[in-house]
Amino acid sequence: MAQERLVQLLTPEGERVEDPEYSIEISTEELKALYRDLVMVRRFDVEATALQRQGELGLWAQSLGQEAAQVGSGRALEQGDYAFPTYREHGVAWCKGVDPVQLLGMFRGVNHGGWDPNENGFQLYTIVIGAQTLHATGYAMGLMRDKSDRAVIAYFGDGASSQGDVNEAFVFASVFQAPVVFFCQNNQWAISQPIEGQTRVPLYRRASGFGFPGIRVDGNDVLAVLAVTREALAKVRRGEGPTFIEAFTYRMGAHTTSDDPSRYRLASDLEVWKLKDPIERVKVHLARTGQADSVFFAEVNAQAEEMAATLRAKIIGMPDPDPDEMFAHVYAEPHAPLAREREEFKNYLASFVDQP
Amino acid sequence: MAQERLVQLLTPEGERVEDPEYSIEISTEELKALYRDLVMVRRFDVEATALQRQGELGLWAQSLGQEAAQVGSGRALEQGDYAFPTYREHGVAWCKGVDPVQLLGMFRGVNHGGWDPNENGFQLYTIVIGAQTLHATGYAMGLMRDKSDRAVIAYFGDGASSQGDVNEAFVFASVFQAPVVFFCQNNQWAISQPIEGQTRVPLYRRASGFGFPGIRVDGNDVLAVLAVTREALAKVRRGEGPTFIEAFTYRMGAHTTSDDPSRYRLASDLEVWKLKDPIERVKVHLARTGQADSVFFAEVNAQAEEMAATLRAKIIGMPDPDPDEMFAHVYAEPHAPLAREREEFKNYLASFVDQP
Amino acid sequence: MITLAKAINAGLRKSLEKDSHVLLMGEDIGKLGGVFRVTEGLQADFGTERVVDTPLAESGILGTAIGLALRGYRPVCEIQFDGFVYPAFDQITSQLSKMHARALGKVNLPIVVRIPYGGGIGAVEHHSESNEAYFAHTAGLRIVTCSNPEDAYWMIQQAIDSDDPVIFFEPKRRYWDKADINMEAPSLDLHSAKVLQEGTDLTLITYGPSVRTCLEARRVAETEGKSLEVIDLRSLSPLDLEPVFASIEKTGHGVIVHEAPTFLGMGAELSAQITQECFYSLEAPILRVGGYNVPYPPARIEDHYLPDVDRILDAVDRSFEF
Amino acid sequence: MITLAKAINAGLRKSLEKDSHVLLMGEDIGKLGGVFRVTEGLQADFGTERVVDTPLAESGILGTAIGLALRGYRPVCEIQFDGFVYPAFDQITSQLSKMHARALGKVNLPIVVRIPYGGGIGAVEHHSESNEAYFAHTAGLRIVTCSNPEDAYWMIQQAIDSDDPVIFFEPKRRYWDKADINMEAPSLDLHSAKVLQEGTDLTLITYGPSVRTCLEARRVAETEGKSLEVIDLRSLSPLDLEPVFASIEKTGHGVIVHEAPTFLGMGAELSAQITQECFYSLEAPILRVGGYNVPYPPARIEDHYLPDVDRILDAVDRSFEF
Ligand SMILES: Cc1ncc(C[n+]2csc(CCOP(=O)(O)OP(=O)(O)O)c2C)c(N)n1
Ligand SMILES: Cc1ncc(C[n+]2csc(CCOP(=O)(O)OP(=O)(O)O)c2C)c(N)n1
Ligand SMILES: [Mg+2]
Ligand SMILES: [Mg+2]
Repeated sequence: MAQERLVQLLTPEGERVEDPEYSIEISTEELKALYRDLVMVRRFDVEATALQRQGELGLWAQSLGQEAAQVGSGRALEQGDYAFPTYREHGVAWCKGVDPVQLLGMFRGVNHGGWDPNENGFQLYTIVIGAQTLHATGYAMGLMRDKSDRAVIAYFGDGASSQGDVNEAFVFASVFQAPVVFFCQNNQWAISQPIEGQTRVPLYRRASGFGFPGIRVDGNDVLAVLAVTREALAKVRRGEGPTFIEAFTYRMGAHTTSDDPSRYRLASDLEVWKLKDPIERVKVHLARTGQADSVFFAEVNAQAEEMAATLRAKIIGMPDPDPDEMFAHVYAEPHAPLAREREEFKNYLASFVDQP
Repeated sequence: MAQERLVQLLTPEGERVEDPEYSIEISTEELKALYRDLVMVRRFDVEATALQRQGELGLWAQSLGQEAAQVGSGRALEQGDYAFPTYREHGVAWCKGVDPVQLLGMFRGVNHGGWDPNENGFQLYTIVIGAQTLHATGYAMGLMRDKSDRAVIAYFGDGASSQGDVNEAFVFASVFQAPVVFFCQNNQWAISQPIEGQTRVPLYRRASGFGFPGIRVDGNDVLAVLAVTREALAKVRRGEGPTFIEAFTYRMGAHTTSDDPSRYRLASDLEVWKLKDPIERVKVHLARTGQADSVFFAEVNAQAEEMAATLRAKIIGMPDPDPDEMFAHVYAEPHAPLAREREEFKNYLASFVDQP
Repeated sequence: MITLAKAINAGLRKSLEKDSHVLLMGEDIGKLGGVFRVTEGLQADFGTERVVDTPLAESGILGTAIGLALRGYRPVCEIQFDGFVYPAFDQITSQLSKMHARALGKVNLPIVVRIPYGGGIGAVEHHSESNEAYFAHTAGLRIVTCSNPEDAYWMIQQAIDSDDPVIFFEPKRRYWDKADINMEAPSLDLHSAKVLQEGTDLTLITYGPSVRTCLEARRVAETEGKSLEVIDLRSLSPLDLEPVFASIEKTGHGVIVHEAPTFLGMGAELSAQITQECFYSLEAPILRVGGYNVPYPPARIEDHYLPDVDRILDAVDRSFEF
Repeated sequence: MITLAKAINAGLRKSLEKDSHVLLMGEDIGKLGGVFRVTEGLQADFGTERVVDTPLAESGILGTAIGLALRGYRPVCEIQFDGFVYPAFDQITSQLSKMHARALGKVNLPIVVRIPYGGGIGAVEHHSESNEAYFAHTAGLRIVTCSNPEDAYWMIQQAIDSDDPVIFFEPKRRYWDKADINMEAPSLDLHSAKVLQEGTDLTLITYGPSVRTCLEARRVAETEGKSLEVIDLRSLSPLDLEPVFASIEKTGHGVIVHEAPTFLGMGAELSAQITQECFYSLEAPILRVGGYNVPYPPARIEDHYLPDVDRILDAVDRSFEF
């Protein structure tokens, strides 16, 4: 699969290269902003991992190594565009302005998400593999009915490509020409299953059989991802129907903090991918082209540290929900039996209060 | 879609033509046998339709117009190959030697199938769209484990291509290189939905995105279907993994006897397809090339009439099952509560017997 | 006089007229008007953007409906037959039912899933199932079912108005039942049970297609001098059990009737709750008449599977003899 | 001493050794050994053809398992977590459960579906569900669940030996419970309930992860002078209720305990059947302690959702006070 066409604009060594189809004009400020995003997202992820180790989170799904795929696509989104994530799109959430503290609620175990998806156009994390790709398609069908020029992006993993739901999403999106970009982060692993356990051909080729184009981009190249996603979004906005992007990347961490990759993959693979780190190449490029100096890098690091410290403080102080909350949002409208059950629960809890 | 490559060996006008990739050597006897199959299958279908009209069957799903797709593929199967049908593959059942009387049981409403799939390598009809494609794939995975050189063929419709299960079957078959031929009869309609309601590109192209080849064949050309299916089966037998065949055909009848196509399609479309009738072209070819004469055709017709008359007699005489049968085959092993329920049911029925 | 199917059609039409965000989705609901003609004429009048023929994929229908609802639409999905809802089971169970809670109330999914259910029409496999219990066991969903044209007309509109997801079970063998209906105003809200016929000796508790059968049983029982009260539950989740408790306290006897298999069918829950609430009023245990615990049988013997007047009266007798 | 997880592993190994047609299928069951390590080491010993890592698609797993079974294999499918079985619901409900009947007995589908279920491990959404009632309501399936290492070891083998499809629920929060086990011969068949502790005042009826909780409740009750009988159902479909009826006839009081929501949970069916059978022995209605009728809550408050000793004893008190 390594010989496949792969859109790349910035090599692992930090060289800007040209692609026959995709180009990008990017100012120093923009590039520095992308670098900042990448660093912040990684720092966030590192902090969350640490919080999990210390028992402050029940679980964490690291985005380590996938920052460029997420920031590149996340920054391609415009105001009003809507993202449907899996459970690992912390970088997209960052770009969409979702409060990182809120993002950690479900991993801490205080809720199942709980942010307002409409506030930032960032749907709740979806754990059931693939389900959100249909939601994204439906949302895009709604945009069409509203004659909106906004677009939808649906995230999913390489493993998810095997699920019926994802393929049905392709069918619906294609038949209705819905303005949705399918963004697959092929991080090469679905827990312990290598990509060969899901497909014998590169994933981006799946699209054409459903009647829309697919393209593979270097998922560790933030510029290429940005360029390809922008172009795809522009295309769907023009009413040309869905597009598929395969961001070729690598899950540098464990699947989640519950996972132990040493059981199923070689440490040496990780070493190869460390050389393709999505952040390092931007840093090298910025430095080598004189667009940024050590003062800037230090400043970004300091910002990241500050964000991490604030996050940590907020998470550690985050209270458990009132147990009664489990009854609060089951229905939008009154539900008499549940209201009674809730009342009984309150009384039951209250019965303990006065006991010695 | 009409401009797509379409494998054809016998034109609607009964001319033998060459295809760059597929050829077939066929003796007069073989050709006459195919003709006989086609006529028998159509006659069977006509009789079943009549039986339904007369209230002897609860429902009938006609195969009218799809005889070549079914007989061509059915005759490509060898002893030990296994077919997984939908509910419309009467022609394949015929080729596989399934008793036509048995086939009508579920349409009469006396059972849900009930023949032994292992007797002829013809699985029970499956009504839930697409489910059988996974069964076919699993069966093929079993063949591999048995180091068998037999193959599996999975039938499904154009509408079924939208179901998650079918796409998951593609994934599993490809990943495990299972010896299964996916045979899609694109009869252009899923009840009232035209093919455009399921896909924007020809269906055979779906396969390549899953990592295996797809080919479109004139589904009304029994020779082309035979040649293409034989080749596909040979390929899967050689361990080269699954293959997809799209048999381009037309549902000349209603979806089922409950359906009313006048609500959603033009009568004139049917006229166009009548000119492409799968049986007429074989007849013309046989006659024009002098391989068969009117005696032969009359003989075949007589055979068909005889089969129809026998079928009719057997169906009309077919008794209803003992109501107690509904308890008989729920479990293979003893099940105490159900046995009690069955006993109670018997006693309940018996309680009526002595009443005036 | 209007059939139950036409009443739903009229109700759908009303909702489509009233709120431009209402849309219908499903297989063959457009030109064909659905296999039962329940959506007949609606695509012609409201267009293909509001009456949407979908690809053949139930998970796709439910999943895209959820997306449309997130965008502010109120999709009404048709599942062609009861037995074909299972491919959408994940979207219904893990997404549709839970998303409001997942979002701590910040998102509503006002989706209606219409399912023609039950047997008695001589159909082939998968076309006669009563699978309401699966959904009623799922928190976050509302489950309702109508038994007559008037309820059909109003309940479908009320279901569409609900901000919660509603699974709307349509008693397919009653589609052709006719009645005069009041189109002025609904007489009940969506989740109220209704005492259809009063009685003093025993309470028949039922819903959907079995309501008519119970009313017939009541008539026969009357000729034998037994007075049965018939309650149409209408809503299966939430249950409105006040009228049921009141009735059982009066009669002391209860029989539950539905087509679904009894094992873990609605009757199980009803029996458990009634027994707990009316323990000292019961003169016999609550009995259940339902489908047997077998796959739905072939059409030619389905009459033996379906609760009929005889089986109901047999249970009534058993209750009295207890 | 061996953990419940290791006991299943040992049972699977036995079955793999005994019958070359047994094979395991699922996500991450190979090198990783499954997310709970239940299949640890089996792929290394039996190869990738018999311990099959599948693509990520549950309907695909069940559907291909059915095909393999038609070819004579005995697939044991692992569903990674309870909440991920729903994409396979159609294959389970419309195919797996019904094919033997559809074929008038000419085809068997000896498939086991292993589902780690229930809460109490601090997991995120969809990882803590108790969905046994959906399957128990489905005719044609057998549903069993083990509560201790010895049962785990034997029941998994018995399930694999069964010619019918078996849904095998594994109490995930008890995976690490340890016990000495008898590996000589099984003491019970797959579908028998077991009286774990005798008592005279009230019967606790339970299964799976709640068994241990009930045994704890019994100990506490004992210190308060109440004698509770504890019955582990082990099989949810078919139910073995003889020991339960006998017990209730002795005690006159019954409390059912499970993690699943009570509404249409197993407790509903049990309550209905027990009441019908033991009507004149009951001194109080059967009470149910279960999950609330809400989506499984976030981990930090799951202890409030799960039946614990206090809630069980509260129900015991309510039964006595009735
Ligand atoms: C329907 C379903 N089945 C199984 C799981 C368990 N599971 C969680 S993540 C995962 C692997 C996902 O792989 P991929 O789609 O590549 O995404 P990645 O985790 O690599 O980002 C699995 C099997 C699930 N969440 N949902
Ligand atoms: C899962 C499911 N959904 C819906 C149906 C109802 N249904 C029966 S046949 C059919 C159309 C099938 O079209 P296609 O796959 O093209 O096969 P054809 O009938 O044309 O042979 C539909 C929607 C079904 N049987 N199963
Ligand atoms: Mg992955
Ligand atoms: Mg078709």
